[in-house]
Amino acid sequence: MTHPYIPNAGPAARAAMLAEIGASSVEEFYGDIPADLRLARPLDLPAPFADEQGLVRHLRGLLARNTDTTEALSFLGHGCYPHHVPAVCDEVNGRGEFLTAYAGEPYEDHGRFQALFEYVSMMGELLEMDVVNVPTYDGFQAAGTALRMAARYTGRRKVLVSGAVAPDKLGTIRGYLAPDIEVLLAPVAESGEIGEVGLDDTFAALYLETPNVHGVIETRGRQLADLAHSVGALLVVGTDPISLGVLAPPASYGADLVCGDIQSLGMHQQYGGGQAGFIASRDEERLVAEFPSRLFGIAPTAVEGEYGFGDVFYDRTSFALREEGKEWVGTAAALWGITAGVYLALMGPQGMREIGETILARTRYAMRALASSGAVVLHQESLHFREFVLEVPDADALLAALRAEGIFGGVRISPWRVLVCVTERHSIADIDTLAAAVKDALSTSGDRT
Amino acid sequence: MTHPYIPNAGPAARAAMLAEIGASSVEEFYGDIPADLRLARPLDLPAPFADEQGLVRHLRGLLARNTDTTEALSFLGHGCYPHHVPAVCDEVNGRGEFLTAYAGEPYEDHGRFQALFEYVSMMGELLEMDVVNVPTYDGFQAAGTALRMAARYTGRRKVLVSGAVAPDKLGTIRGYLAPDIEVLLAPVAESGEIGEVGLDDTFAALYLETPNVHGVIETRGRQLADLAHSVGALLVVGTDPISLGVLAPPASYGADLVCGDIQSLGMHQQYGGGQAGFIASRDEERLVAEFPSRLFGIAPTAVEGEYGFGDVFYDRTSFALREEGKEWVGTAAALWGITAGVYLALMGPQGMREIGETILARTRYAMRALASSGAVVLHQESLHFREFVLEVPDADALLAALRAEGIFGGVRISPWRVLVCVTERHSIADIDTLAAAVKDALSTSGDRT
Amino acid sequence: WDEQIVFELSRPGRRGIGVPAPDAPLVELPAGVGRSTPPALPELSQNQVVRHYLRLSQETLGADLNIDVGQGTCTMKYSPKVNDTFVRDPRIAELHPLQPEDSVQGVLEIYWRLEQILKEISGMARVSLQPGAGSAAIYANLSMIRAYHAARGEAGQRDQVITTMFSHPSNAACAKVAGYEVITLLPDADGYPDLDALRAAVGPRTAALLITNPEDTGIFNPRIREFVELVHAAGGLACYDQANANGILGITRARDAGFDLCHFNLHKTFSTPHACGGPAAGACGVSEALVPFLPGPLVDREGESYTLNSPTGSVGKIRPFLGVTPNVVRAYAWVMALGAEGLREVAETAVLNNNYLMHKVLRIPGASVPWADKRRVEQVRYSWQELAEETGVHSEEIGIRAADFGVHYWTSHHPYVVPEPFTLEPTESYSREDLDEYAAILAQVAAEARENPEFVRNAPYNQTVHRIDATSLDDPAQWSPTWRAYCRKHRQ
Amino acid sequence: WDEQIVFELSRPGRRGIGVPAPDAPLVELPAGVGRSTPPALPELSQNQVVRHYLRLSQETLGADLNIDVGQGTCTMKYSPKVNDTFVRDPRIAELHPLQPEDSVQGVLEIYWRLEQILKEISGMARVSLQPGAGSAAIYANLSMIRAYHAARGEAGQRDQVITTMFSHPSNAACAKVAGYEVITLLPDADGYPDLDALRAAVGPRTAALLITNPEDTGIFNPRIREFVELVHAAGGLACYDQANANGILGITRARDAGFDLCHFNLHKTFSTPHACGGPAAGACGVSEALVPFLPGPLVDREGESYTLNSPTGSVGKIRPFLGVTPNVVRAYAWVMALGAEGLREVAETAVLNNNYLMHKVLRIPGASVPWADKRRVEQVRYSWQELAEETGVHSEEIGIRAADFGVHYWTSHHPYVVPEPFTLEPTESYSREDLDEYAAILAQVAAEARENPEFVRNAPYNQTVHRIDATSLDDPAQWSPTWRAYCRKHRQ
Repeated sequence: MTHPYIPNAGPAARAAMLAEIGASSVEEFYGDIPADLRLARPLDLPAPFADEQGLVRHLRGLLARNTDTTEALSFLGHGCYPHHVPAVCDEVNGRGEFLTAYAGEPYEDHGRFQALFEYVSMMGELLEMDVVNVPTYDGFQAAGTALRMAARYTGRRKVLVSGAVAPDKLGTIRGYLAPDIEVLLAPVAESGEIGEVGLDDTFAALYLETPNVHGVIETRGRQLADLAHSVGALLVVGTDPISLGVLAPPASYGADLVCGDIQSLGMHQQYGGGQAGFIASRDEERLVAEFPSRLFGIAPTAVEGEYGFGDVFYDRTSFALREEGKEWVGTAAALWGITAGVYLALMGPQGMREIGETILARTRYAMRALASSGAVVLHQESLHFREFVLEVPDADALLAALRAEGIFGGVRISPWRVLVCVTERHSIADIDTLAAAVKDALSTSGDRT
Repeated sequence: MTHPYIPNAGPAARAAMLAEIGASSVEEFYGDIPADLRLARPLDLPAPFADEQGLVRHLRGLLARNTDTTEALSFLGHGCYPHHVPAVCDEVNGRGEFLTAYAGEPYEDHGRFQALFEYVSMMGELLEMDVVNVPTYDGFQAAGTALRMAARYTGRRKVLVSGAVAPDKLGTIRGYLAPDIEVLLAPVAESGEIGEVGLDDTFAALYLETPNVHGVIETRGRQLADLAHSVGALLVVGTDPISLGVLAPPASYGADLVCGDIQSLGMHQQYGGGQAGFIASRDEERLVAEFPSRLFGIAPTAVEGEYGFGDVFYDRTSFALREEGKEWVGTAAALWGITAGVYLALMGPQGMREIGETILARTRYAMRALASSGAVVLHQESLHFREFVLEVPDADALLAALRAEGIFGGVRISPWRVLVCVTERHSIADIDTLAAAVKDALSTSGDRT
Repeated sequence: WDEQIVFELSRPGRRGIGVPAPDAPLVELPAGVGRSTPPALPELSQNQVVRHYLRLSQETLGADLNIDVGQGTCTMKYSPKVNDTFVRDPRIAELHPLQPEDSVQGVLEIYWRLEQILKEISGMARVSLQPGAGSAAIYANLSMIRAYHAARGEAGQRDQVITTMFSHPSNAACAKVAGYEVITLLPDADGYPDLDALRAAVGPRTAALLITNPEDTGIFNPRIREFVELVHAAGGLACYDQANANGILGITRARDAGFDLCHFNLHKTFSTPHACGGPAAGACGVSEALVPFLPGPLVDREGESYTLNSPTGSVGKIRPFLGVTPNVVRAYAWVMALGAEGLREVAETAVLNNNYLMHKVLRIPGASVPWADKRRVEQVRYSWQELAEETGVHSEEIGIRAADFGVHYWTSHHPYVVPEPFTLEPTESYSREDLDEYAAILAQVAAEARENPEFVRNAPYNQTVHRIDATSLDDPAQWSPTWRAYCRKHRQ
Repeated sequence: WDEQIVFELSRPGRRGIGVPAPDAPLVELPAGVGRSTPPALPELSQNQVVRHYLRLSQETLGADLNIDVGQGTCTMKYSPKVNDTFVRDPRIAELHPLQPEDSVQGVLEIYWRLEQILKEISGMARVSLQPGAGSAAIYANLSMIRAYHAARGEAGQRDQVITTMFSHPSNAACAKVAGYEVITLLPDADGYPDLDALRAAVGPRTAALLITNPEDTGIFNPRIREFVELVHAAGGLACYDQANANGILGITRARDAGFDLCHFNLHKTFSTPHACGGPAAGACGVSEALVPFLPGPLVDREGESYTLNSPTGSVGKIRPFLGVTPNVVRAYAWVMALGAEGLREVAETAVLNNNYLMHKVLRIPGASVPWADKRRVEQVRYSWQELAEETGVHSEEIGIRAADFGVHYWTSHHPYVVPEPFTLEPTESYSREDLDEYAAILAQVAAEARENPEFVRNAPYNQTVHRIDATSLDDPAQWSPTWRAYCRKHRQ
């Protein structure tokens, strides 16, 4: 019998096909592979499961060794966030058509083009920007590319990056810009916002994040935009679109490029598998020309009133020009773009406002609850969205104590700092549970020391 | 804001629509409902969850109070069986098109008609019968209807039913036949097969089940068919189609009507929600005329070579004739028919043979393993498929002891009898685990007494 | 897609899935017991099976895909996707119905909670969730009616059931199966079931009245209490088919009108998906007097735990085990997403939508509604009689042409008391623009019928197949209810 | 479907989902920080959102639905449905990437196991599963190449990367991003990358050779070891783009040919779904010498437990967290359903299918294949040059017409070294009848092009939309990369 995944593998089928071709064996087709490159033995791999249920049992057995965030009470964030994923998002991205399509033309894949066009269009409304790309890999990549775009646009080779950026992300940005562009760091102020910003006309861009790595909302956007523009640099803002129902879109205070990750908009955490990046700009030809990624646009068809779709300004991409294109483009994270579109269509303006309000309110509630529990909450006077920092005597000890209570208490960002994340998925009761557990843990450890 | 499920509920939308109609309020439309029938207060219902995640959390909380058969090791059967459900079955029956379609015409619902036609056709091959109905509710209903069909066909009002039928099923059959047809029981022999059968020309049918309620395979099919036919009665056989890769199809030994449940063919157990019934016959006009259920058939269309579909002999149904139709027809379990079709298309002849062989072999293995563990295994010399009976001093005590080990050991069918079910999902190691636990339990309880 | 029959895709030696090997000695079966020739099932690889069925799914017009207001009486409402996730959870999907009670407390609690909800909505004393669909619920109610009269020693005497022509055919058909003679009330000049006919029919032989309200015409019978009282006075029971309950949720209750029994279709009013025609779910509500006869078991609450108990005089099981659990879970979740206020919004919006659509449809030349002066609640049975007289195009044909526009409709059950019928029920799920679009499609087809009747009569034009010649389906020499029958009769 | 843009379906006041209320005092935001005007997102009910996106999905030709052999180099194979169930399990879907290691042992074990498998398949010392797709893996490899040379003090000196024209454009483009000058080898008269050109290019400035084999033409370069040795001799590294690995699984290994780095596309060779263009997943394998530079962290096994560790000189994170976990899980499950023997069957069958299809396609008048005397492994880049010369119909146009038959194909990357190209790769997933049908469709379209070139040129005829006029997409005054841009430019 043939394997269920390989219809033509049976000896009879093979023989008939070989006969039709006029070949004696499949080996013939490998004739160009020199003997000394041929693997003379079977691959040494684990024995497979010939039946589906065996495979299921094996995989489920492995999965059972995980404890997920519906079993534990998780306050982990730091770039991957536990927002509620509407069932409709999963329904749509689970459709075989979307899940298994790839790179068809805008005829047979009209739906794919439309869904992605709608995604970028809804992002455009949220961002108040006219140009948004089809998703790139993730927010790290998006930031790196946005800064490279700024460098090409300005013809300069230096960028100033807010110090309030996640170290991993900063590392990726540095690596990505390394060959051409120098990365300098701006200090972080006492408030948790970006501090003193020193820019001159050698800088291509200032990169600001809001909410930043510590959940602090930057409030000096307009001032920083003006400063950057005054020296001919661009303001590049990293943000999470889920905040934009309540936070001003960066374009409104002068950002030239906006970028970030859309995992919040309908993607499960998936152990980090739900990331996808966006970059947005105004509709200025010179800026558009710097996008490496695909841009989908509406085009007329032979029939009046039909919406066709296609690639905007294709001849800037590496698909068209290889190394002469802008950076590179390839398969990235389109399905998450479609999913984020579904999310935004479900939420609408009202839903985005409400979720923002709820996260703001619960974050503040959590900060106060934890401050009352004996931990030091940093940047208490600043505005926070979704995340904040606890300072404690021993981050590892605290997290271990919480873990014992079935709580993933937050991300350890230093030996004495824990980043706590609160979303609309955390009820007030959940927050109270955390606060009580922190109080217990801190008082117990106090007893111990 | 309007509820996500009710687009027109907003006051503005309502007002505009009312204006267009020329009505002043929705109340007007209720004008025919007398005041004394109007409920003067809001319904007293639990407060709803305005947000999806709250609903999810509530439901998941309830579900967490269940322990399912992937968590416990379950040997429960007795009409609902733990077979492996291929992922493709779920993929197909989860498709929105199939899940939410209903009763369209064979044009816009061509796919529904074809999928159900293919289901009955594959069942026809398995059963070696030319007529199979679109699913009825379940195997109980199918048996009741098959016997009523036999009664109408023969014009007689008495049926003989094997005693080796599940009591609940027998109760349902009795209730269903009660107004018109007398039900007599045939004895069960020492072997577990049907015993002495007394039929005369007042009987419409003999109803035989194989494998029967105790998992025993009936071996005298041909003899019983001849006996029934000799007095002008029909042989009606209840069976599980998953056995027919290895067991002879009842038609091959003379059955006139075959019926049963298709839950085994790709339906999850679903706490009993996966049942669906089938009835099959030869293509004899008088028999076909007695089906109450829908029969789908191929029909030509205006274009040569196209397959159209439609209802075969519609004018026998209650849809066409109300109480003058045959029994009744209505929404039953079509999606499970489509799913069973997917299952059979995946399995093919080879898969059906292999699954049958595996179940036969593992059932015998389990019977021997349990006999060695100190329990009495009934009907040891008979052939079994999937189920067999343990006789023990105290069924409740045994099951409770097994439960404590994370095992659902079987269905208690009397104070000292337990029905054990083994499918292809149970590995040899699972069976050994059960046998060891039974041995422990019996020796411990032996110590206590 | 021009998709072949699955058998035509078969090639020897392929398979779609692997099966575990026995790992134990094979069992030999004697001749006549073992199968001698393998079944002629198709042989396909998994990819082919997926492709085949996904294509067939795309050739099926699910409610998810269209403005499904045309399957009147079926209450095609949106089935929330989130509710599907609960029933796919292994803690529902992988539960065996005979597990120990303490291992299924969650699902029992859902049964119990949904029963409380349906009790409140109907006013009944208890509700069984066992029946597999609406007709099964009707049959269950008839079983209880029979048991009730038997318990009072009147089983022989009470051998008649009265129903109405605009109630679902299963009311008549199930009554017949349950052993009753059926009396059907026709509509009177006002479209209501004929009260005089009921007076004439009712008597010592009356076991029950089975009635729908609003009926499938959409008209609510304002004298329903009189109907119930007449039957009660004769010693019969009154049984309410609430298939059309969607427009009256929270507005009026079965028990308050005096009914002794009622049933709901969870797949209609309570949003569980129609699934190509089931699995569905029915719920039977009864008054205190009939509680002992309910199908068993029922879920009782004792403190914080839930147990299964069978009523003393139970009619037994209408279906194996407890019920169609996935749909019970979905219905519960649906109510919990709406609450009392939401259910009333459902009802009012559905009624508003229905009246709005009627307003639009009645502007289409050739469309009419019988008893036009009567108010409509949840659906309307319309008529194309004028159009048919003018053009010779029948309602079925117009419906088939409508499919070319991506929608469908249902005429009505037989007999066609309303001539050239079509029955629309927009429910609360559709937007005003949806209703406008639907009405515009009907208007377009009606215009086509006037301009070019042949064109409409030869539809469809952009469906998978063209006009079907159904004659062979009623000819025993030609009909082919399976592929093997087809091959035997047409491929020799 | 004639489906509107989602904004056109919007009506004020509707919503698709409810959001939890704050349950705590609202936070006031100062002017300029808070949003002043709500975003002009569409407002739809949930039913409408479902309907809209399900319709769009039906207007998308997924690999599940068609004989998807035409997207050559993309390895469109069947993605088993069972593997999707694992990643939908909350124990994958709801895992946070920064959970304590002891709470994610299952997923870490899967990472570790898949790494062992890919090590064996490639012969490499270690494999990172972090990159988000193939191009990201190329970039990751370049980052390691850069770090390697930097560690040896040759960062400044080695500033050139050599690649070939029939390797994916990202090999050239990522090299450029990584700071390298790019030298591209053209095919020689035999279709192989020009060895003399390599000899000329290689030298002290050579950082690495990035090469695909078989190349996108389907031709396996038999002198690949010479290429590698030449580069090694010059002190450069050899990096193998194994996007086309499907036909050589278990046949030949990257490390055995001397390569220092390689990458696989899990969404191609290892069956994870292409998802409209990602999320995908790449895997970078390296020799011992490059292990210190791998992106981190990697999963190590210590006894029965698994831990995360970063290589000492790691290039850091190519992507946040550990990788595209769902695809790692799927790829692992796919291998575990096949095993060593199965993978070899995959390779051999894919190659057989490819040669069978080539045999069929070459019988179509007007179709040809350059370097026809060379053997093909996994795919073939064909040419319609003859047909184009005869009829004036271009390859793109033929592909668009093919869509009317429910299939598609891809031409090639630019520049079109093969004139009028089309690239087919049937993989192991398609049956002989599928290949016959596909070839028959191409033959049919070619015949149409001869009979009526205009007819083909004006296709499609039965797709959602008709022939698109793409000129506006390159005109800044007209292009509309979002709806708001469209409304501004075209709806004023």
